[in-house]
Amino acid sequence: MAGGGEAEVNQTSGLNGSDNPAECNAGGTIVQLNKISKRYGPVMALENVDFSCRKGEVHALVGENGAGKSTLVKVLVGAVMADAGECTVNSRKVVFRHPADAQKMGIAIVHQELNLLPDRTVAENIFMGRELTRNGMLDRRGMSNKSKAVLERLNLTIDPDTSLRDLSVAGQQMVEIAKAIAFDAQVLVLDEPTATLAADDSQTLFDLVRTLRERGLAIVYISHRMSEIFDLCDHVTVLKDGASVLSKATSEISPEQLVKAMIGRDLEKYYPPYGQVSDDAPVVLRVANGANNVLHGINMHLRKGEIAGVFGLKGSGRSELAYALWGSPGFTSGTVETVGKLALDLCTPRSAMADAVGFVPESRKDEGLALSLSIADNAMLPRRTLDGAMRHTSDANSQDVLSVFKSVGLDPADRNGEVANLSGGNQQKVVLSKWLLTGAEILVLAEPTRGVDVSAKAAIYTLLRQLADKGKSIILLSSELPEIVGMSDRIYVMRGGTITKEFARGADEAAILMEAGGSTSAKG
Amino acid sequence: MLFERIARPLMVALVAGGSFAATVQAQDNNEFFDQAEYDRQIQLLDAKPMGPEGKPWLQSMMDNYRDTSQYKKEGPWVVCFSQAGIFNPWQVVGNQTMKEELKLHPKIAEFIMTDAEGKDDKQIADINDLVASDRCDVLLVTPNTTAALTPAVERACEKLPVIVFSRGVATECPVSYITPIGGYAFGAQAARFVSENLPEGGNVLALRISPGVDVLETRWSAAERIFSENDKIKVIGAEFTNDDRAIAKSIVEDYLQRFGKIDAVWMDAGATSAAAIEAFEDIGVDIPIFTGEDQQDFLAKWKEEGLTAIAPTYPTFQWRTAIIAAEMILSGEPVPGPIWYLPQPTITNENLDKYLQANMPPQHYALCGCEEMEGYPENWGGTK
Amino acid sequence: MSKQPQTSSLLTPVWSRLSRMEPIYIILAAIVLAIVLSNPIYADYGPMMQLLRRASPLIVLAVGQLFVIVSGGFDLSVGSLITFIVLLSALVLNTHPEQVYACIALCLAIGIAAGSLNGLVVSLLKVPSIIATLGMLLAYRGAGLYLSGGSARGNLPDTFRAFGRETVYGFPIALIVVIVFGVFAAWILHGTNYGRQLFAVGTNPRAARLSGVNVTMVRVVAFMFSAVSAVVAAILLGGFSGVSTAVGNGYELQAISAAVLGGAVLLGGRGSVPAVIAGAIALHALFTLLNIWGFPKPMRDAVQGIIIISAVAYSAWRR
Amino acid sequence: MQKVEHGTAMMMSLRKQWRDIPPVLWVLLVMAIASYPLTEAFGRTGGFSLQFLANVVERSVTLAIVAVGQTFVILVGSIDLSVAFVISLAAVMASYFMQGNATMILIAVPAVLLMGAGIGWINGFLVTRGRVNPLIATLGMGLIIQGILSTSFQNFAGSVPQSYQIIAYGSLFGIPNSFFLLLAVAFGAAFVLRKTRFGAHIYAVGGNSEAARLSGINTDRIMRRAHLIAGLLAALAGLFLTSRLGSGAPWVGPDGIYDLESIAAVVIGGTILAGGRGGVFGTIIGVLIFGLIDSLFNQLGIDPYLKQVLRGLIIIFAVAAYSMRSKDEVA
Repeated sequence: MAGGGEAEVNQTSGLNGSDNPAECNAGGTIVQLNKISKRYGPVMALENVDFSCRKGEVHALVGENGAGKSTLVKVLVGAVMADAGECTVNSRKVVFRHPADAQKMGIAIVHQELNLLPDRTVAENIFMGRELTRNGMLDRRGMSNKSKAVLERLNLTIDPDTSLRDLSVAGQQMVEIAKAIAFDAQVLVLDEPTATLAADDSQTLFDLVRTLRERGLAIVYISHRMSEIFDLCDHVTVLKDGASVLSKATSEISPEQLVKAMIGRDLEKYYPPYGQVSDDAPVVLRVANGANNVLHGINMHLRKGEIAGVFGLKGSGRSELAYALWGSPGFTSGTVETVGKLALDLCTPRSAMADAVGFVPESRKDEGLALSLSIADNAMLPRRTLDGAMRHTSDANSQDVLSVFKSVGLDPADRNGEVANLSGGNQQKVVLSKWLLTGAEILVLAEPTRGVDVSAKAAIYTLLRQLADKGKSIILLSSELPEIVGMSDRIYVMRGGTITKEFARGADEAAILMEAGGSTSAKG
Repeated sequence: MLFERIARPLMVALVAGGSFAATVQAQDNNEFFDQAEYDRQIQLLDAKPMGPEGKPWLQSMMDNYRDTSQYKKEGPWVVCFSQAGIFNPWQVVGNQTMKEELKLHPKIAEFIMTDAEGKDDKQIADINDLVASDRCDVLLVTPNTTAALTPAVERACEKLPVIVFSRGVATECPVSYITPIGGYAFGAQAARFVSENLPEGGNVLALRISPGVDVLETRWSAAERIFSENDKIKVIGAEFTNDDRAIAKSIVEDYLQRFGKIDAVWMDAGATSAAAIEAFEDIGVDIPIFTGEDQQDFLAKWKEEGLTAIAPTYPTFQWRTAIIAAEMILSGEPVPGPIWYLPQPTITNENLDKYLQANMPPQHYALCGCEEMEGYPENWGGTK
Repeated sequence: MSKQPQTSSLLTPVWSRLSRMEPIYIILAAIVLAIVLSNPIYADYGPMMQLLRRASPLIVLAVGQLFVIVSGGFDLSVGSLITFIVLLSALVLNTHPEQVYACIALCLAIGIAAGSLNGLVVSLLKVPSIIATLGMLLAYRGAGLYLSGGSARGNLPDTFRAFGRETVYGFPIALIVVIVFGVFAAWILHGTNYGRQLFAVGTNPRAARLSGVNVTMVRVVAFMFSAVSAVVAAILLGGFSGVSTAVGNGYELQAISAAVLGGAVLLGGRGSVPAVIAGAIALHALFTLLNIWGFPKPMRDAVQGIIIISAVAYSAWRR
Repeated sequence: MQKVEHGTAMMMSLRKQWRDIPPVLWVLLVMAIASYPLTEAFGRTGGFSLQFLANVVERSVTLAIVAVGQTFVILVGSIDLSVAFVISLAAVMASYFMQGNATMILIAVPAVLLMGAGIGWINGFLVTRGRVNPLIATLGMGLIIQGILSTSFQNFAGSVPQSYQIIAYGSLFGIPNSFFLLLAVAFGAAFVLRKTRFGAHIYAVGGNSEAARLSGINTDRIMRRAHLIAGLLAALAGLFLTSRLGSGAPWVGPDGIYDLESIAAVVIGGTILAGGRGGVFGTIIGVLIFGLIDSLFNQLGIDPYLKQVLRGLIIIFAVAAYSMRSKDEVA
C-alpha cells in the first residue's frame, strides 16, 4: 500500500558505498548485485547470487520456472527487498524500497503483462505519473511531441495521439518499452517479451533491442527461447534452484551446453521410475482436430495407466489446452472420444466430471481452492455436486473419504481445518483428492507442482505415479521441462496453439526445449 | 489498531453530530402560530354558514366574495391540476369525489393532472410545465408543503387564475384558497377534549402526519398551546407517521415500551387512529382517550369499544368545491376569497351514528359530501 | 473463526471452545440483560414474547439475507418487496377475503419469481448485486404503489393478520413461523450439499465453477431464498400492522446489519443460521434498548451504519 | 509492419475526433426528436416548446451536479452511495445556518461545502486505509449521516432568504441562473479531468491501479481526493436544492433517489463502473436523458409509479449493457 513518494533512495548508504574502493571497478558496469539472498517461507528463492550488467550489453537471464529469475529481477527493480546482499548502481550503493526508487536510478522493467491504460493515448501512457504541465495545465502538445521524439529515437512510427487500444500487441509492447526508457533509463529489464508475440512481431522487437544496445543501454533479457538468446544476447547468466550456475558470453557456449547448465541435475533423486504401459494398452481418451479460438489441430491420445506430458512455453497454448480438456472453455470443433463412448462431452466441467475426468488447475489459490473453507469442504465439493444438491454427502463417517485423505498423505483428523493454513504441497494434495473422491479415471493436471517446495514435489510425483500404476490415466501439462521428462511416458510439445511434435519417454531435454522454443523457425 | 484508525473519524463524526443533535433538538419552530387567525377560527366554529342548506361544499363561513370578471372566458375550458400526490386515503377519497364532480361540469372540456408523488421538487417542476404549456385556463394546486411551493405558485399567479386547496401556501396571490375553517380549530377542539377528559392529568402522545404543511402545523401549534396551559398534562412526544399504519403502530408501541402508560393520544389526522389503537390491544392495555377523524375504521372502533373519543374533521368535500370554484371563476361569478372558509363539522359521541356507514370501506371518509352523487357508493368502494 | 490460540496446552481446550463460540451470543445476552435491568417487566414471559414476536420478521429476513451474503452478494430489494406483497394481498383479499391461503400461495410464487429474477440479473447480466437489487427496490416500490394507486388501499382480513398478531396458548404464531423457517434454513445451509456449494461459490466462484458447481444456479437459489423470506416477513408484518405503504421501509439494511452482527462475512463465504438468528434478535433488542433509553428512532440508522462499516473493516483487518 | 502501424494510427486519430463525442449524445438527440411528435400529438400540457426543453434542463440541474461528482469516484474505480444523504445534510445545514438571514449566506455556503468535502474525504479514508469495500463504506456513512440528521431535525430547518432563492429562480438575460451553475460545474469538472495532472491520475488509477502505482502515482491519495470531490459536489447540489425549495429537510436527498440515479446517469453516459474510461459530458447527457424521460412521461400522463418501475429497470439495464460482456465473476 506504500504510496510512490514515500520511499526514497537510501542516500547515506550511497555515501558509504562511494568511499569503499572495492566497489569502484566501473569498467562500464552499471548495475552490480552482490551475494543477493531471498527466502519465501520454506523456499530459498535466491542464494548468494551475483549479477551484473554493462553498458551496451544484452544480458540474457535464463533458468527453469522457479529457478529464481523473477525474484532476482524483482530485487533488481525494487519490487521486493533482498534479505541479504547489496546493490550498486554506477558503483554507488543503493537500497530500493519501491519501484519508483529504481526508476529514479534509471532502472526500468517491462513486465510480461503490460502495465498500460488501453483507453488512453500513447503519449498519456508514456507520461503516466510523470505528466508534463505548463502553468498548472497538462501540456498535451509537449507530451505528444516528446513522445514522438522518443518513439522516433526507437525508429517507431506510432502516432502518440492514438489510443493504445488501437495498437497491435506488439505496438503496445513497443509503447511499454518507450515508456520504460523515456526517462533516460540506463538499464532495461525485458521479462519474456516475445511470449505473447508472433514471429514477425518478434523481429521488430529484436530490432528495437539492438537499437537500444547501440544507444548504450544495458538490457537484461529473460527468455526460454534458444534462438533469441543466441541471436540477440551478448552474455548469458543461468540460474538454477536459486543459484547462479553459469555466466558466459554467448559466443563461448553452444545451445546444448546452455540447456545442460539449466537442467543438469540427477533426475533419479526426484522422479519415480517410469510406468509399464504397453503400446496395446487401451486408449481411454482421444482428441481429433480439437480447436477453439486459441487452439487448432490438436491431435492427442491417452492410454490407460499412462502419464502423457504436454510441454509448452508461455503463450504456446498449453494452458488453453488444459482448460479445453476440462470444458471451460472447451473445444469448439473436433472430436473427443473416450473409452467405451464416442464424443465425450466436454462442454462444461460438470459434464467432464460425469465422464470421470478430473482437473487440477494451474493456479491453486485462484482456481483450485476456496481458501477459507475446510479441507473436507474443498475436497468433497465435486463429489457433493455429483451427488445432488438436496442430499448431504458427509465427509466423516464414510470410510472411502478418509482412506482417500490417507492415500494422498493428508491426516483425516484435521480435515475440518482451513486449507489456508496448509503448505502449498498439502493444498495441492487437497485439490488432487477432489478427483479421487469422484472416482475420476482421467486426470488433467496443469502445473501440479507450481510453487511447491522440492520435497513436496517429490511426494506429489510419487503419488502421481502410484495413481497411474493403479490404472488412472494422467495428462500432465507443465512448463517445467524436467518434470515433464521425468514423469511422462510420452511427451507432446506445443507451440503456437497446437501440438508440433511427440517425443518418447526420457527424450533429450535440449531437443524438446529447442522444439518448444522454435529455434529452427526463428533462425534466418 | 488499524481498526482504531477507522473507528476514530467515525466516532468523531458521530460525537460531533450527536452533540449537535442535542443542541438543535431544542429548536422548535412556532412560525406557524398566528393569534388573530386562531381566534378567528375559534369564532367561526360556532358561526352560521351561508349558502344552500345541506350542501356544505357550496357554503361559506364568511362573506368575503371576490370579483373574478377579469378571468371570464368562453368555454369549453381546460382545467389543470398540480396534485401533491395520492399517498393517503384522504387524498384517495378526495380524488374520487373530484372525479365524480367533474362529470357535472360539461363545460370543462379537458382536465390535466400531474402527480408529484409527494416530492416538492417534482411539484415545482410540474407547475412550471403546466404554466409553460399555455393551455390551462385555470390552475388547481394541492401543495405538497407550504414554504417550498410558494414561489412556484406565485409565478403561476402571474400567468393565470390559481385555486389552492387541501394544503396552503404562504401567499394570497391565488384567487381563492379553499379550506375548511382550519387547522387551529381542528387542533384546539381535539386538544380541549383531551385536557377536559384528563382531570388529574397524564401522559399525552401526539401523532402527526408530516411536517412543513401549514394546515397540519396549525393543528399541532394550537394543541401545543392548550396542552401547555394545563400543567398536569405531560406531552411525552410528538412524532410523524406519514399517515402510515405501520409507522404509527410501531411508534405507539415504542412509547408504551418506554413510558409504560399513555393516557391520551392526540392525532392531527384520523387515517392511522385505528392502527394506533391496535398497539394498545396487542400489548393488552386499555385503550386511552383518542382523537381521530371521520375515517370509517376509527368510527367503527369507537362505536364497538365505546371509546372516549372525538373526531374533528377536515372534510373531503372540499375537492368538489375546487372544481365548482374553477367553473365560477371562468364564468366570472364572484367567489369567496382570498380564503373560502368551508364548514368543518365535528364528530362526537352524540352524532357518531350519523357518520358511521357500515357499507363503506374502512378507509372511507364520512364527510365526502358525495352521498347524492352518481355511482355512490360503489365508486368509493362501498356496497349498497 | 477457529484460530489456534497460543496458550499453554493445559488451557487449550477451554480456550478453543471459548474462542470458537460466536461472540454474538454473548452480545445478545448482554443486551437482554441491559433491557431487563432498565425495565424489569421484560423479565416476564408476556413482554419477552412480545419482543420476540416483533423481532420475528427481521429474523426471517436476516436468515434469507444470509444466503445471499454467503454467496457473496447483497439483496437490497427485500424491503420494498415486502411492501409490494402487503399492498398486493390487501387488494386481492379486499375482494375475496376468504381466499387467504390461495393469496399466500400466490405471494410465495411471486417471491420465487422475484428471487430468480435478481439471481439471473446478477449472474447472467453481471450487474453487481448491490446495484441490481437497488434497481429492483425502485421497481417493486413503484409496482406496489402503482397497484394501490399510491396509498394504502384494500384491507387485510383477520384470518390473514392472525399470523402477525394472534397467539396460541400465549405463544405467538409468528414465532412458530420463525422456528419452522429457521430450522428449514439451517438444514439447507448446514445440512445439504447445496449449502456446501453455496459457501464455495461465496468464497471462490472460479474454483467452484472449475469443480463443476453450477454457480449461476446456486446463486439464483440463494436469491430465491431471500425473496421468499421477504414474502414470509411480509405476511408477518402485514399481519402485524395492516395495509401500509411504508411497512417494508429500511428492512433490507436491518437484515444485512443483523446478519453481520451474527458473524456473517460480507462479500461471501462465512455465516451460520443460528448465529444470524441471534444477531437479528440482538439487533431488535438493541433497538428496543435504545428506545427504552429514550434515543430517538432515527439513531437506529446511525447504529446500523456503524455496525456494517466496522464489521467489514474488521474482517478486512483480520486478513 | 510499422507502415501498417502508421496507417492505422492516422485513421485512429481521425476516428478519435468522433469518439470524443459520447455515443449517448445520439440517443439523447433521437429521444428529443422523437419527443417532438409525441408531445405534439399526445402532450397534455401542450406542445414541444423551447420552454419545454428549458424545463427539462431545469429539473435536471440538481441531479447533474451530483452525477458529476459521482463521475469522479466511478472514474477512479470506486462508488459513492452516500451522496443522497449528503444532499439532505447540506440542505438542512444551509437553511438552518441561514434562518432567512441574507448575511449568513456567506458563512453558510462555505461551511456546508466544507462539510460535504469532509464527509467525502472520510469515505475515501475508509476505502483506502480501512480497506472497506466502497459500496459498504459509503452506504454505512450515508446511514450514519441520515441517523444523526433526522434525529436533529424532524421538520424543515429554518429557511433561506429571498436573495438566496435567486440561484434557482432568478435569471440573467432571460436564461435561468441554474443553467449557468450547471455549465460552471460541468466545464469546471471537465477542465480538472482533461487539463490537470490530477485528472490524468484519476484515469490512470481507475484504468489500472497497479500500473499507476508502478508509475509512481500515490493511488490512495487520488482515491481520497476523488471521494472528496464527490462529497463536495453533493453538498453543492444540496445548496442548490435548498435555494429551490426555500428550506431543507432530512428527506430531500433520499426522496430524489440521487444516489442511484446519479450512478445510473454516469453509467448511461458511458463511464464504465470499473473506472478509467468516460467523462463528464457523457454524464450530463445521461442526466438530461432522465430529465427528458421525466418530462415526457409527465406530458403523456404516464402513471408516476409505473415510471418508477421503468426507472429501476433502466438503471439495471444501463449497468448491464456495459457489464454483460465482462468475463470475471460478479456478486
